[in-house]
Amino acid sequence: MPPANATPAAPPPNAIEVRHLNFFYGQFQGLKDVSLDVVERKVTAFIGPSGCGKSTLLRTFNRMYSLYPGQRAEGEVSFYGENVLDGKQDLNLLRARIGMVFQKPTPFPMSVYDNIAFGVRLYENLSRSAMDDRVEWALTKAALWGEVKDKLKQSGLSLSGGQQQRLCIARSVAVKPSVLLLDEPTSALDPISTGKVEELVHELKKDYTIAIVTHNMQQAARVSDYTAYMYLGELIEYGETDHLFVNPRDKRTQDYITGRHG
Amino acid sequence: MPDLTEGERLSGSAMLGIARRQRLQDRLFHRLTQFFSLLVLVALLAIIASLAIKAWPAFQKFGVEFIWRVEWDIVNEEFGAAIAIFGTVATAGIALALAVPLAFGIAVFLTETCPVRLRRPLGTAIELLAAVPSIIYGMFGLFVFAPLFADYVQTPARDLLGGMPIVGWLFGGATNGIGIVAAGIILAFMVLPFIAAVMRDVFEIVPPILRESAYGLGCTTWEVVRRVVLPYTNQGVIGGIMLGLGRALGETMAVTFVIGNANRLPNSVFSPGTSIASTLANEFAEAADFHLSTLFALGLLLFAITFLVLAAAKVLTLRTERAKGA
Amino acid sequence: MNVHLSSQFDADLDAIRASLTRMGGLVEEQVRTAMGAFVGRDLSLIERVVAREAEVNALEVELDDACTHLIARRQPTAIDLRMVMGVGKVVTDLERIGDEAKKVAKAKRKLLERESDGAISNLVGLARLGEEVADMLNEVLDAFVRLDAGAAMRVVIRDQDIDRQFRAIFRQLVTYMMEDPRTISTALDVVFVAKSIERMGDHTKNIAEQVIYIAKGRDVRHLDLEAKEQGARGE
Amino acid sequence: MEAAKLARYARRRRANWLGLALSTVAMALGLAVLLWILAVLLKNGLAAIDLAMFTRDTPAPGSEGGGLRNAIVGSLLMLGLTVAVASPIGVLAGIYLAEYGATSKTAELTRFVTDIMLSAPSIVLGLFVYAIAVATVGHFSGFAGSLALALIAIPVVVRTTDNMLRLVPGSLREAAFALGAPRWKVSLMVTLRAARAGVITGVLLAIARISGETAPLLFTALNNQFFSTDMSSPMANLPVVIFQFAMSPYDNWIRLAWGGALLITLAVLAINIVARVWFRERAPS
Repeated sequence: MPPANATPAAPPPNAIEVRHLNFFYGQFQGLKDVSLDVVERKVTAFIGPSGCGKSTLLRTFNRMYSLYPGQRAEGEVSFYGENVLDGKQDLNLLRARIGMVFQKPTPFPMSVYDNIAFGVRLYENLSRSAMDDRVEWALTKAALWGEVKDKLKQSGLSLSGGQQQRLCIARSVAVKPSVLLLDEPTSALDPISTGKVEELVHELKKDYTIAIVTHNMQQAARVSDYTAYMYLGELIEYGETDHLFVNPRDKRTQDYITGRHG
Repeated sequence: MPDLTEGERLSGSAMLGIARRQRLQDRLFHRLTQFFSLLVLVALLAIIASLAIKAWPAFQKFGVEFIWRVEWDIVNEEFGAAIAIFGTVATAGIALALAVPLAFGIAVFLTETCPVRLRRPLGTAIELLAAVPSIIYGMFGLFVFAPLFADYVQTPARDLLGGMPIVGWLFGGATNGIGIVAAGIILAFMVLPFIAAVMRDVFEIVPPILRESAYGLGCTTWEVVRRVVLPYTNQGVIGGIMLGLGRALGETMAVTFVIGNANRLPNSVFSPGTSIASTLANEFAEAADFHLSTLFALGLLLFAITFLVLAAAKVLTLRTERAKGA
Repeated sequence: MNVHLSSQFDADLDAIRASLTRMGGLVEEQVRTAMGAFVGRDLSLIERVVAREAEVNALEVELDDACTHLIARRQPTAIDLRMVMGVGKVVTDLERIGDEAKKVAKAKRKLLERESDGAISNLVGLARLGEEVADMLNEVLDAFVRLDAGAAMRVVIRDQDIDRQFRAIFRQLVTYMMEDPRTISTALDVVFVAKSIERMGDHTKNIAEQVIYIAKGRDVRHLDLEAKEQGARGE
Repeated sequence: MEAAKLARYARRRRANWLGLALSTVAMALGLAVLLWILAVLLKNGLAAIDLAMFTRDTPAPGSEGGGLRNAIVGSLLMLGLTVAVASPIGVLAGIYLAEYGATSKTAELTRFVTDIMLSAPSIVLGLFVYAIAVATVGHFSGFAGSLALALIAIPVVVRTTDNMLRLVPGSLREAAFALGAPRWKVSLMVTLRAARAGVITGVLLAIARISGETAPLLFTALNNQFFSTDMSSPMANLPVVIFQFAMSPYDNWIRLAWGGALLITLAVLAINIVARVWFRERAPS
């Protein structure tokens, strides 16, 4: 595994490498020949107008699309060298290692504690106290511990929208995946909760590789190290965030980030 | 605070083992639920198949004719379904003819003229009456209604009209208060609560604005009901009536008590008759062999009639709806 | 409305109002299309509702940003501040109504997939309930443009009627399910659509209350009807 | 002109009066009949209900007194068994339809057939159970009765479960899958739990449907004069006892029939109220 203090000379390793990825919803092609790398322990943002395929791309990383018949991907998505798209890939295992947080908060209909413990219990057999520690750890990571430490037995549905979303992040963090996929995690939240989630992303990237889809360019600029701009299923431009926002190579990217585009 | 190491994340073999077990469990779960789903499927198909098989001898002997033969002679094994079918359709028809206007009256009262304080309790009472088991209606019919019907309707009718030429025979026969008409009336009582409950609810969804504007034009209450409420809710009203029809066709207990269970051609308005369901309820326990087969055939016919009548009613509603829309 | 010293401020406010009306119009259309889709068998209507949901969401984001910017840059006060704050809340309600409209359209898709004609929804009068909510939405948007607290109050009152109708529809559906089990599967789906429509009504009422707040400065949420009416008159 | 208008108005007034009068008469008649039925039931039923009804078994023909203990216990046993069998079968089958139904032809067929089943008159189901569980064994039994009731209940539970599960937002299931949960855990611990209220409603609906059923029990459980908890033999149950006793010439039998009728009405009413209230409070949220 790479040393934490990698020198600039040695480029950081890639967690996910995408090569010539095509994606189909039945007849409709949702992604066209996409190739890019998601760098380990960095935040990669995917931006673009709605319907551009950014969420679709994210959902190929953990094969979420496999839940639905009629959706299929061609090409290669390699996760630390393993081809995710391989038919023999164990999806449950894959998803335990690549966590995902969705647009709208999705707390399970159980207590706050069990929401966190649900995922952990899938692959680990922890003692009671170890589980307590893990729940506290995950909730702390998600900056939620202080707010809910007295409400662990309450239903996850009783929390506010912003808290629910952070609960979902904590739930994903708790199983210790190596990659976290965030699919527009703040689109249903108020500005204050959005700020908290963004801070969280900063915090989490010390330990996790993060891929975030957002419709909000400012957000991408604020939180990410790398940004990919997508349009109509194609990857138009991909590069370091600072670079892409200051000096986009492609005209279409420039139009989008300067607001001259739908 | 545990820090993450790559080793901790991919604690390889242990997780692989768990994953393998889970795949197995998943397959098991799939098969288990599939098994129960198939069980349900098979049970249901078996019902139709067993009815058909058991009914086969009857149809084989009489052919389609079974449906319109009127004989029902257990000793000589001559059977036909006509009388029972007639009884089923006639009782359901009488029931609707009576229950619909009564239900309409109740619904108009509850939504238009009833004092506001009484609306809720009365409405709830009607809703609850819909839950009374049908056997209660049967008992009421046998013990309370039939004697009164005999004394105050049948006897006077026979005395008054029985002597008349041409139509006199219509009102002849025994006056014990039991027969197709009585069964129809009892059925009407049984379906009344839910037709009324549905009608009340559909009348209630007429927006007050519509009502008010009609009143504003100087409409009388009756005109508001006729010209605004009914046209606005016709589909819902028909839905309620169909609900009653479906229940009335398949009903056994409310009918069996009072229909008289006589499998012969009615010779007057008050004669006893039988319906498919009541024939089954009465004769099944003692039937054997070929007789049994005819009963199964009757059951199959009941199934088919319920299905066809309701489908026809639905098509009819759709067609009138389209005609109106065009 | 009095003219501000900064004409740019007025222009900003006007832009927000215009965007909100546009969003409101779009949402109203979504509701009507969804109800049309639900009653008929036209798949393209369903797809249209689902597709246009993104437009509604985009407008929500745009308006949210615009409000944040306006507050940051112009420090609005009094009715202007109420307007900006109110718009922020109205936008959320509008977006939720759009969400519910999408749910209605999707429910229809599910019914069609199962080859169920959903006739029962016509029986219980669901389409009209939806139309009424769309009308209310239209009225409340109108009230917003004219800052007419009285008109907004009428919408608040009308929502009670929607609730009453919803309960009647709900009772009917339960009666159908209890007395005729064949209707269970369709009726269950219809119950949820009815619930969606009722929620649209609630959101519309919330918007109306915001209009009262903007116009009269009285927060009438969570008050009883009489107190709301007083608030709407500015007492 | 004025006169014509007035005459027209008078005619409209008359029509209004007539219409309202007729509907009031219809209302009075309808309500009166329904209240009358209730009154008769209460009067006769209350007169029959005493302690002996719960402690004694059904009397032999011509003997005095007696109660309904065996019938009450029999009814409860059969109902209990039905619910215990029908709920898991119905729920599991419903899960299959909702989880794997999109891609499976058998699921489609199952759905279609359950819909047909739901329209079968209950007496027809009784016929079927007679054919497979009574005729083949040679005698009536409590099991056969439960089976008949289960056949009424199962389609109801299957359909509600299927529908309610599919109303659970896809995002919730995706979120569970995203944690790496296997399908069965997603189904049982997340989706089913989210749809819990609806599934319980289905079971309640089913119980409400079968608790007042008489017809299918006539051909299946029949009756038993004696107290028995052996479900493989004929079993007394309230509906059939009411039917047979009401049709009998004995006064004490008829009295017991009324008592049983009141009991069963109260029970069915209670279940209906519970189902309605439960559904109103819990289901569509």
